[in-house]
Amino acid sequence: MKKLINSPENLVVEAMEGMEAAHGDLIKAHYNPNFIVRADAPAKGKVAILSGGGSGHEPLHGGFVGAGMLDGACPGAVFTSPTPDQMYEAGKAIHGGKGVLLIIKNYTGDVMNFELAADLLKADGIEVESVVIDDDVAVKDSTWTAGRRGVGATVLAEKICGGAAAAGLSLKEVADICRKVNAEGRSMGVALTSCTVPHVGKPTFDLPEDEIEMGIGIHGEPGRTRMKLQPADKITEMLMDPIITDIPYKSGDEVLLFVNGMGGTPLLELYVIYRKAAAIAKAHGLKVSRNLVGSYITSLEMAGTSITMLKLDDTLRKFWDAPVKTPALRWGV
Amino acid sequence: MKKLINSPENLVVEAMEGMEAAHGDLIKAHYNPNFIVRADAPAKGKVAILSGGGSGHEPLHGGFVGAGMLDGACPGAVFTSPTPDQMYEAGKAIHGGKGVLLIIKNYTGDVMNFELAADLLKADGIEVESVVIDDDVAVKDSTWTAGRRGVGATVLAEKICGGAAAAGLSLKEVADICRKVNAEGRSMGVALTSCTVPHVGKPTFDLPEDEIEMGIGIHGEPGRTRMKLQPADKITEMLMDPIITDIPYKSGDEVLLFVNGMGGTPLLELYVIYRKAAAIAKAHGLKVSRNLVGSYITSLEMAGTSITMLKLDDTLRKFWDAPVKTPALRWGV
Amino acid sequence: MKELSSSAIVSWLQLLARIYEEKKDYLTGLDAAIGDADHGANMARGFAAVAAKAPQFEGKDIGFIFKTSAMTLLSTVGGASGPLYGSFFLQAAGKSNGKTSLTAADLGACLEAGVAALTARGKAVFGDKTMMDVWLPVLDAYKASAADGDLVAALTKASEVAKTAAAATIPLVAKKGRASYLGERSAGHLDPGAESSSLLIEALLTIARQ
Amino acid sequence: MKELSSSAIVSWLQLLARIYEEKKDYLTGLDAAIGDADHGANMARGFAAVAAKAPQFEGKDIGFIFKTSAMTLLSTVGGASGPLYGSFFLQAAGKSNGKTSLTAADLGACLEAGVAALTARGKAVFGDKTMMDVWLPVLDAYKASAADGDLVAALTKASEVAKTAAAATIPLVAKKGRASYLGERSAGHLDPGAESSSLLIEALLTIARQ
Ligand SMILES: Nc1ncnc2c1ncn2[C@@H]1O[C@H](COP(=O)(O)OP(=O)(O)O)[C@@H](O)[C@H]1O
Ligand SMILES: Nc1ncnc2c1ncn2[C@@H]1O[C@H](COP(=O)(O)OP(=O)(O)O)[C@@H](O)[C@H]1O
Ligand SMILES: [Mg+2]
Ligand SMILES: [Mg+2]
Ligand SMILES: [Mg+2]
Ligand SMILES: [Mg+2]
Repeated sequence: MKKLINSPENLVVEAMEGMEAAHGDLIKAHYNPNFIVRADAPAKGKVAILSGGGSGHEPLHGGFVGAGMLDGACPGAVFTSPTPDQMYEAGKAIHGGKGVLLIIKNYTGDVMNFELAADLLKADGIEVESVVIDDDVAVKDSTWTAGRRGVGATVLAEKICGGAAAAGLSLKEVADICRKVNAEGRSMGVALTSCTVPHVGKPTFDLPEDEIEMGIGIHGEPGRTRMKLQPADKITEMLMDPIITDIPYKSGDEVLLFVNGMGGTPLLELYVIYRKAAAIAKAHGLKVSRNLVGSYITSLEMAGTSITMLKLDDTLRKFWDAPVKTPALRWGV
Repeated sequence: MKKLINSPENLVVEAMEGMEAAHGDLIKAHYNPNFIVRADAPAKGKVAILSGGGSGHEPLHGGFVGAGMLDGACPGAVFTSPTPDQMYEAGKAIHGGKGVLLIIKNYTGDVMNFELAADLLKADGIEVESVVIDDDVAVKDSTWTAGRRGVGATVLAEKICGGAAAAGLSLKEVADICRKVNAEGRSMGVALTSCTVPHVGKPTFDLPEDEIEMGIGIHGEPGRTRMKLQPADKITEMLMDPIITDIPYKSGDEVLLFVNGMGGTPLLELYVIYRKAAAIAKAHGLKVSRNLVGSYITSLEMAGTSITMLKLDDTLRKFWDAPVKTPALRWGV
Repeated sequence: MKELSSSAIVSWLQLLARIYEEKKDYLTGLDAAIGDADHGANMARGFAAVAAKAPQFEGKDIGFIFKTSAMTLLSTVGGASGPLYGSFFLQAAGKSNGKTSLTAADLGACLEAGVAALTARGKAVFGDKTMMDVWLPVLDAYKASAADGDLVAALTKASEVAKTAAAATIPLVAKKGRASYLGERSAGHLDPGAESSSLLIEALLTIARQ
Repeated sequence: MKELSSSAIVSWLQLLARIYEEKKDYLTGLDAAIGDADHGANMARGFAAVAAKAPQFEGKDIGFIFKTSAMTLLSTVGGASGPLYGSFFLQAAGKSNGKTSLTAADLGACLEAGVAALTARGKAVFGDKTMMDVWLPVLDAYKASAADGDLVAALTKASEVAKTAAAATIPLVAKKGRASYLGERSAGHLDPGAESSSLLIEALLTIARQ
């Protein structure tokens, strides 16, 4: 295993220290329990937004803390949900009097830990709403299973809810917008290589030199099918098809198209994917009015990409466009 | 070779098409010869800034085209200098009446091709200044050799000169600021893995599982020494030492610290490096007042990092802080 | 008839810390196959933190020990197993408050409350390929065999059942937890949480036998 | 005495396109060792573009053919070799304007102007481990042996010298071009541009012999 780290044990805290050193104007870090909050937390008189999850998906979530997006983020160990005490302390630190929205990616561990944290916050008299993001069309959904994973739509939900909270909407309203993003957003990913979890020291799965995993999550968990490497255009089709048909998106819809890198994929390749994804969207009569291209929800150094599509309306577009000032996403200020 | 591409031949043009599809509000692409210019080119009444180089270093340079940074960028084939006709046509397309500054990374090919382009532009009566960036302390300098490579300081020069040009400075003044950035900036890089040039199909060099290359450039060219993998803190020391002692930076200096990813390195690791680099700078009495952390000048999917330090004064700081609106760097607007 | 003293419980927790440290790579390997390669690290980290609390357990009742362990697991394990094992110990604490030793019946009450907590938290049923596939038959076996009050005999039976039950997760298709994302591809692999649960029972038997 | 006709020159350029395509991986491999792994691709791309212009060369003088080739190389090769080979042909064109065939002396004048252009553009001297290490001795050898007007004999000598000179770059430490960044580590490797230059001379000899 080759990584620019000192030790797997200290990795998360050292990265937090680095973030704090680099972005002290935007964020503050708290250790033991570990969490990151915006520099001016608690921002009074607005809904506070808290997310979190295992580390290894950077810039998600810590890189999205700041004005116009998250108020706080709790990093767990690599690929491991953070614990309720982190979320509880972070929730208290960011609460500005209008309640706390928890944005939770749909993984059993995350859901259970956030549930416990929500109970603790509520016991302190803090109003809490929880929204679970489950946008990954690669996973067959059913009420009898853990359901779909939360992936790319999380980034969009954090940005859009951040805009809504900054605009002064109520907890219930911001939570409803979050649910809407989840309802109208779909994602699917592919891996070209595995990633290596630092404390494991070897790749999570073995992928022969000429094979790819379709329907990969963001934890190096195997996907649904393995196949021979295909040209980028073909891969893009295989990602876009299940997304477009799932809701289904229909001709005339206005959408946001997000092409995400998994951590080890050069931007050059992401643009090749974006080119084809936008063409497919267009061929379906969709109007791509907003987009995002880059590595925003990653899986350590995994090579691969995921595509997320979100149906936009005036409200979602407005809060997507709203100013944001975080380490990883910034515009309008 | 596993890449999200259709073919090595079409890669650069398809990525340009993807960029144009994603960022049509900021940039325009021109094909055959290939170049990218800001959407409102030519921006009248200001110095135009043109850069370019081989592809594979994205977001450099195309991702830095836009208001407050580059007016134009010419992508060559992967790791191959673009050709004079590209630069000539791009230069004409962006010239707004106050001359063109060429920012050139110091590689024999780039320098020779830009020299030819400068002659062509001058023959058209366009005022041209050329600045060659050579900030890589890993390369021993001498007037008898090709000199040092241009690496990380290029990003800083493009941003700062972009700010200066937007402020209405003359060609001579902007060029002098560019020379100052080059004089006060130093970089050094390390690779954990090689990269694979698409048309070659196999890694440029072989690096055993437990070895790293110190003093790597941005083209998969071998570095100066190979050694066993070290902890991140030790690697950071080995990068910072030659940088700090080269100018030398001295106690009390105000600096910008830029920790760059080579394309395959997760942000998590870059923050671990930043943490130590900032601590080393502080221990030397330097005041890190500005920073940049991310993958901005890359080497395809190479795992590794480079550190760039730039001594700041009021002028450089002001133009660094100036608003910028490009696909890859954006603030203040 | 044998009872489990406070100090036996502490020994059990310390033994678990050693076992999960030793089996860290093994459990993580199981999780790599159908999950995200952290179960071993999660368990080792959590129980190391519990064992580090041993000095505070001195002279305390089992309810306190379980509650402290529960809070420690909740705040150090993370993932799915943190809230699950945490809730297990939290509810077991409710049945052992003030007690400085557990009879076979007391332990049965703890197990019953703990398993109920697992069901409430995880909402998995038997056959979903989770730790419940171990805990549900273990509880039944323990209760059936502890009726005559022999704690060691009941744990012996429970431990046997645990091993069989863990192995029985191999052919199953996961319905809950991270492995469920794999669908059919989850079949053919041992569930990591089932295995860590089986190790937990086995360790308790080891301590009870001492 | 033999002369090189316009159509022989076109055949030479077409042969070069085939040779650089065939040797693409070989030249790129040389460049991977001490450069950036693109020399083969650069040369193949450039000369394929030149060969694609062949229809336009029909009935044209050698000056036109060289100038068109020069402009094509300049706009398709990129890297260091693009401006170098481009300048070479551009200056060679200046010595062959209006000519539809080249005597040994004419070719000598072309080579001389081309090599001067390489020096002016690249500023490398003999021993810097670049293509100059081939071109400088090749020019000397050609001039010495072409004095009696035998083009084939002179090219035979030049081609021999080119091969030896290219091989002689192996032990050198590079002073110019990308390989110079390697310092001492550049020693022990054949310079890719020296090799592509040697192939260019050898191909000219092949054509001259036909
Ligand atoms: N809903 C659930 N109910 C009971 N046990 C579960 C549930 N979901 C997962 N588990 C157990 O948790 C184990 C995984 O734990 P761990 O790897 O530590 O957490 P994570 O899955 O979050 O990475 C699984 O092997 C399974 O036994
Ligand atoms: N200054 C120079 N003068 C003459 N030849 C040079 C010079 N610099 C480089 N070369 C030649 O160019 C060759 C490399 O060409 P190529 O790989 O196509 O370009 P790049 O180095 O830009 O990738 C070297 O092998 C060397 O022979
Ligand atoms: Mg986990
Ligand atoms: Mg090159
Ligand atoms: Mg796990
Ligand atoms: Mg080269």
